[in-house]
Amino acid sequence: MVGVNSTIEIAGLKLRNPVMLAAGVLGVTGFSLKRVAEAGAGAIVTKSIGIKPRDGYPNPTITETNCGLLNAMGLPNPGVEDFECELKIAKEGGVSVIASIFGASKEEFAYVGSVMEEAGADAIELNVSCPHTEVVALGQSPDLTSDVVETVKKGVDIPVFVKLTPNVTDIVLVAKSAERAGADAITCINTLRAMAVDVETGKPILANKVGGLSGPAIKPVAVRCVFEISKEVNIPVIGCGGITYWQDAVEFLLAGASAIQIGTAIAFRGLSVFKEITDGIQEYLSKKGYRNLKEIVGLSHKF
Amino acid sequence: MVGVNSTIEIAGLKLRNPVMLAAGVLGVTGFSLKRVAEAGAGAIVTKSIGIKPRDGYPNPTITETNCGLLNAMGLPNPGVEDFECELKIAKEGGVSVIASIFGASKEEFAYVGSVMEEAGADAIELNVSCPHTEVVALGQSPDLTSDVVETVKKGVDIPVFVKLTPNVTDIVLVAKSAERAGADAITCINTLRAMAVDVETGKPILANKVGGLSGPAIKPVAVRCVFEISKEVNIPVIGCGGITYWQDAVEFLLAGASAIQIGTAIAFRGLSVFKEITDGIQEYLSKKGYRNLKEIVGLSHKF
Amino acid sequence: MPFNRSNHSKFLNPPILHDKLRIVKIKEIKSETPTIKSFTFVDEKCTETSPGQYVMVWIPGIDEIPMSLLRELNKNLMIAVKSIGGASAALHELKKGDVLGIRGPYGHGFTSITGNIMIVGGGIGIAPLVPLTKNLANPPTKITFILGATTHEELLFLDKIRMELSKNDGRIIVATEDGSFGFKGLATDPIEQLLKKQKFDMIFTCGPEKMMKKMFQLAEQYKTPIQASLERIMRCSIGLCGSCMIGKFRVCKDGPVFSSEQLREVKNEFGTFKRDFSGIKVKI
Amino acid sequence: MPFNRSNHSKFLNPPILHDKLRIVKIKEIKSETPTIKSFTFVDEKCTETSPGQYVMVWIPGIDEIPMSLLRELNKNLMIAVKSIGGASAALHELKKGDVLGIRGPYGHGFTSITGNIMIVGGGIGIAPLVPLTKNLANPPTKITFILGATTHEELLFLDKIRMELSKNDGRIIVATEDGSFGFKGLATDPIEQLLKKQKFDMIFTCGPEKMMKKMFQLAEQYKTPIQASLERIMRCSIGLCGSCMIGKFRVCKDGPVFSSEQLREVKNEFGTFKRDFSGIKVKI
Ligand SMILES: Cc1cc2nc3c(=O)[nH]c(=O)nc-3n(C[C@H](O)[C@H](O)[C@H](O)COP(=O)(O)OP(=O)(O)OC[C@H]3O[C@@H](n4cnc5c(N)ncnc54)[C@H](O)[C@@H]3O)c2cc1C
Ligand SMILES: Cc1cc2nc3c(=O)[nH]c(=O)nc-3n(C[C@H](O)[C@H](O)[C@H](O)COP(=O)(O)OP(=O)(O)OC[C@H]3O[C@@H](n4cnc5c(N)ncnc54)[C@H](O)[C@@H]3O)c2cc1C
Ligand SMILES: Cc1cc2nc3c(=O)[nH]c(=O)nc-3n(C[C@H](O)[C@H](O)[C@H](O)COP(=O)(O)O)c2cc1C
Ligand SMILES: Cc1cc2nc3c(=O)[nH]c(=O)nc-3n(C[C@H](O)[C@H](O)[C@H](O)COP(=O)(O)O)c2cc1C
Ligand code: FES
Ligand code: FES
Repeated sequence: MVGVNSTIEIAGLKLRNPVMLAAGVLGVTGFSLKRVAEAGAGAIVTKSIGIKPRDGYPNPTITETNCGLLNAMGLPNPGVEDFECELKIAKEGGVSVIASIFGASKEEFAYVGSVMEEAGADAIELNVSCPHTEVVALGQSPDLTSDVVETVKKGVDIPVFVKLTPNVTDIVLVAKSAERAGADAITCINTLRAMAVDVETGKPILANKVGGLSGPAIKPVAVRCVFEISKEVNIPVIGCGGITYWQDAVEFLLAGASAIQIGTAIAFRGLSVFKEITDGIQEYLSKKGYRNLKEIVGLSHKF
Repeated sequence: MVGVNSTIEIAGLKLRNPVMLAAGVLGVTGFSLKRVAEAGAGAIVTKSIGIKPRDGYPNPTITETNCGLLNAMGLPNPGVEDFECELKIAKEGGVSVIASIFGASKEEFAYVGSVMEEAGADAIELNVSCPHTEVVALGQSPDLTSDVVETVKKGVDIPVFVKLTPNVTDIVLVAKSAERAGADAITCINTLRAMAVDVETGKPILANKVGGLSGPAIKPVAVRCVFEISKEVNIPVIGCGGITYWQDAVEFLLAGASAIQIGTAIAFRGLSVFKEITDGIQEYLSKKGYRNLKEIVGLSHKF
Repeated sequence: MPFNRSNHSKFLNPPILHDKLRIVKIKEIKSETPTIKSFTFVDEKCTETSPGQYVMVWIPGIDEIPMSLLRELNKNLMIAVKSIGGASAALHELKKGDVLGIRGPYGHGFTSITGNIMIVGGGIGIAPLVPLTKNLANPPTKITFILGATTHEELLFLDKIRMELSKNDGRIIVATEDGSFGFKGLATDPIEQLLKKQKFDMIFTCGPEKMMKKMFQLAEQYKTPIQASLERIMRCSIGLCGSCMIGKFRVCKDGPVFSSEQLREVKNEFGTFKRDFSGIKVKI
Repeated sequence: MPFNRSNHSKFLNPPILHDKLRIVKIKEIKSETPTIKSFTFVDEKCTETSPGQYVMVWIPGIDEIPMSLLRELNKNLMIAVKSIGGASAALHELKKGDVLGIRGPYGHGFTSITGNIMIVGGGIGIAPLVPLTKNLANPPTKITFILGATTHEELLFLDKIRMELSKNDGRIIVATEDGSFGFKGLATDPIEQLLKKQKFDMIFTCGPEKMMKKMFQLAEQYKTPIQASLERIMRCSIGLCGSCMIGKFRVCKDGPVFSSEQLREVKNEFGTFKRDFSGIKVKI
């Protein structure tokens, strides 16, 4: 693959490849994150971390659906103080570490963000989009979203990404409002608000009843969000949702994503998925005669 | 199955079984609707019909995704005047015929609704929720939705159902607002706004680029909508989205649906799906010792 | 009491058509007549097609249209496309190496039968009859193939049909409207004579609907079963959208090939009207 | 130029774990010790389980917890549950005919080996060692099984182990903390003597982590390979959520059974700390 360059720069972060780890997946401990980096990820995003430790919801926290997974973890995390040392271990992986954070208020977001910066995070990803916890429905409002972005931006010098939820009437509105407030990139999408009821017992399966749908099932929704947002904003869009094969990744790049994140596919295909997707993208670029990843970002817009 | 009663009454309509045909599927001609009735549907919903003929979008109007279908038909329909005779043929099927209608304004909705009533429709279903045409985004606003409901209700005596879109921040809000405006039932959900890009050519596959996602992939989103809405409104909820096996139908009933609609499953499993699902529900009721369909409607709420 | 169906878990596997769009490369393009070009490509999923089945062909960025499938040597597949409007004309502009999107194969094709067979094809409708002939052309089956075209040079696949029929003592009758080759007139003209003289076990037909309607009427009159391949507007091709209805049948899935019994059920529509893209009836 | 991978279409089939929750009916409940009950059920998907694998067991409306699988006669499966808290206590309340939700089997179980084998189980940790013993107990493999429990009546599955070992000349050594049966002391106590005297080809162990850590240290000292089955908080069990990490390993998927090499890589955590539900470290 002579001459094919599949590195990419997102808001100043240089990634060796565009295949990132998604937030909340294998992201609670430093060694776990480091392993994902070693498996070939271009950057790693931590579990969403809050100001205090949270146990999350009781089990079942996950259940399989048609071509997808439904989860309601409830944002379990050790709290930002305890997480600092994990972040340092994660950095040994040698790739950019993006700290996903959440909070009940913009002040909490700002505090957690600045601790993460000090601990060495290369960027912050604001999780304003978890579809099944009380604390993070902010992303459903363009105004609250821009509030949080502005406040966090004031407190840190590293880039700030905003992770958006598809559970809104107009995701482009929220994206634009985040951009205006100074966001350096948009990550989309988080999971779709969803649910499963067991037919045998009549009971909702997840302990929290409602959860978030991820995996191949939601890919078309995510592609649409990336397409629509990347047409309307000038900051990079990071695509996420159901990416499982390199073809899926290329689809997101064509739709307008500058990089992509992998979550559920790890359960379906293992950690080798990072290398396989990166290789697939490279091979695609090379066979198609492109020399640069950037050449295909948003290519579908011109049709 | 002695003693098991799987009939149900929705807003005064007596259905022999709760398994309805969803709007837009095999619903353009009278004979097609009649055939679905003969295949065992408890009620049939027509293609969404507007005031004037519409050709819809060019092909491709449909493409398969992971456990789902993506479509952007663009509401092709012969217009309400031409459709009257089709409706009359549909009624020969011997089950309730629900006329799905759309319009660019509440006046258009009201006009089409009253023509349908005259033509013999047993109920009206307002399609305020097609995710990929310019004309029917009303359902994304609680106010516009209630406006349409009120206006249509004034013009007709038959029950008026409202078909909601999941592409909103808070579907419960829209449902409540429809209820307040006088809606007799809520149908949910329509398709999820989604898209697919072909990796080989870089082109969006659907001619309209953006379409609506249906099928098993979206079931968990639909179940969640039914669960949340049926908790908050006192009118019947008709569940729709990805129902393919009788187990799916029972899941919707447990989640709070009084009846269900079948769309995409016809492509996956053929027209026998109506009878199979009806039989499955009956068998379930009987084995579980229920005597009445109503006993399981919303059962999951009590947990 | 728990409710377990024996095939519970199998039963609940997510249903998948496994019929996503595939991109294929055009290996060869050939002008078959002044208005018809053939396109050759390879597609794994279509190698098991039966005669009369079709694929949806996406001309990227333009349109998607139904096309009958021909199987050629070495797993090659062929479609023969008559340029009549937007999509088919765009197809004619493509070059070797360009790509198409394919989904399918779809539909209920011809049901083979042995005996004394009549095949009647008109214009581009001859395309699906070629693989049918290939399937049937084994003794003791006897084939009488009647081809019709506007003029000599528009006669499609005459060579292919000759080749198939050379294997047994098949007979070929050609009719052209301008008389430039074979009989002057319509393909249906010589047929009544044939039906009077011989007993046919089956008639297969594809072509203009008026022609097929005529064939159906003759078949009924002479108590001969018929299979006709119809056309209606196709969108989904998987029996869902209802664009392609004739009577209670979905041409995309219940058809495109219909039997005498089915044609009787839709005789008010067959040859009389079809529906346009909006669903409004138009005269045929 | 189009880009076709040879396995293009196969490659793109939607990936499915086919691992939806199944509802099973409890066929039998047995009190195995004052604190441990066994539950028998049938589940098609789990009939091919290997020793050391586990299922996630949903007690509807309560919780979902990991449980090792035992295979019994006639496709019956068994879990042995020690009542220690919310979910396990709720399980103990269930009656025959009640239902459980099952998903799995999950994880990487024990790797069988022939030769001179030592198996060391403590408390409820004996459960996964029973199917292992069943697999191993064929001559010429020689098994020395050391069981530990707090007291005589808490000794789990002694009869089952005796039965398996009756097939070859296996040896059983029992230790109870109160001396009410066998040696008085911990299961690990008699082991150093054994290791000094004989060369073992493999040690298998499951039980309290302190015990397993001790066994690991002994194994290292006597240059004997070991396989230990660990426990961490499990949520997804499919290697996704990261709740169950020990070092870089996911206990749910890379484990629960780990080899000497793996245990060396995590020796700072193994037996030292685990993480609670929030991910905070807690001492073991
Ligand atoms: C089962 C089947 C098999 C066919 N096989 C062949 C074949 O082997 N070779 C061949 O040349 N033609 C075949 N056709 C006909 C072919 O699909 C149409 O000629 C083609 O779609 C015309 O498209 P256009 O854009 O060029 O024409 P347009 O100018 O867009 O339309 C002209 C007419 O073409 C027909 N048409 C357009 N789009 C569709 C559509 N999506 N579905 C059905 N009809 C349409 C309509 O009658 C329309 O009025 C087949 C049709 C069917 C239904
Ligand atoms: C691979 C594996 C196999 C196991 N096999 C068996 C077995 O065969 N028999 C048996 O009795 N026990 C087994 N266990 C242990 C069993 O899962 C726990 O004892 C049980 O989860 C306790 O739940 P509780 O609600 O009763 O306890 P709680 O009171 O809720 O918690 C007490 C302790 O139990 C553990 N625990 C609780 N929930 C979980 C969880 N989701 N994942 C892991 N640990 C948890 C934690 O250490 C917790 O501190 C196994 C554990 C693992 C990891
Ligand atoms: C088990 C699990 C936990 C998750 N936790 C988080 C989280 O803490 N923060 C967050 O922003 N997103 C979280 N997500 C969402 C993912 O980051 C991602 O947006 C979503 O799963 C869609 O991508 P996928 O289909 O590749 O998984 C989680 C997803 C899963 C499956
Ligand atoms: C081909 C197709 C056409 C549709 N047309 C309409 C329509 O005209 N009006 C409408 O309200 N819904 C329409 N829908 C949405 C369905 O009625 C239904 O809400 C949706 O497909 C989800 O159900 P399913 O998963 O069972 O298909 C259409 C769906 C499909 C697949
Ligand atoms: S083309 Fe859609 S039903 Fe036939
Ligand atoms: S339990 Fe989720 S990764 Fe192991």
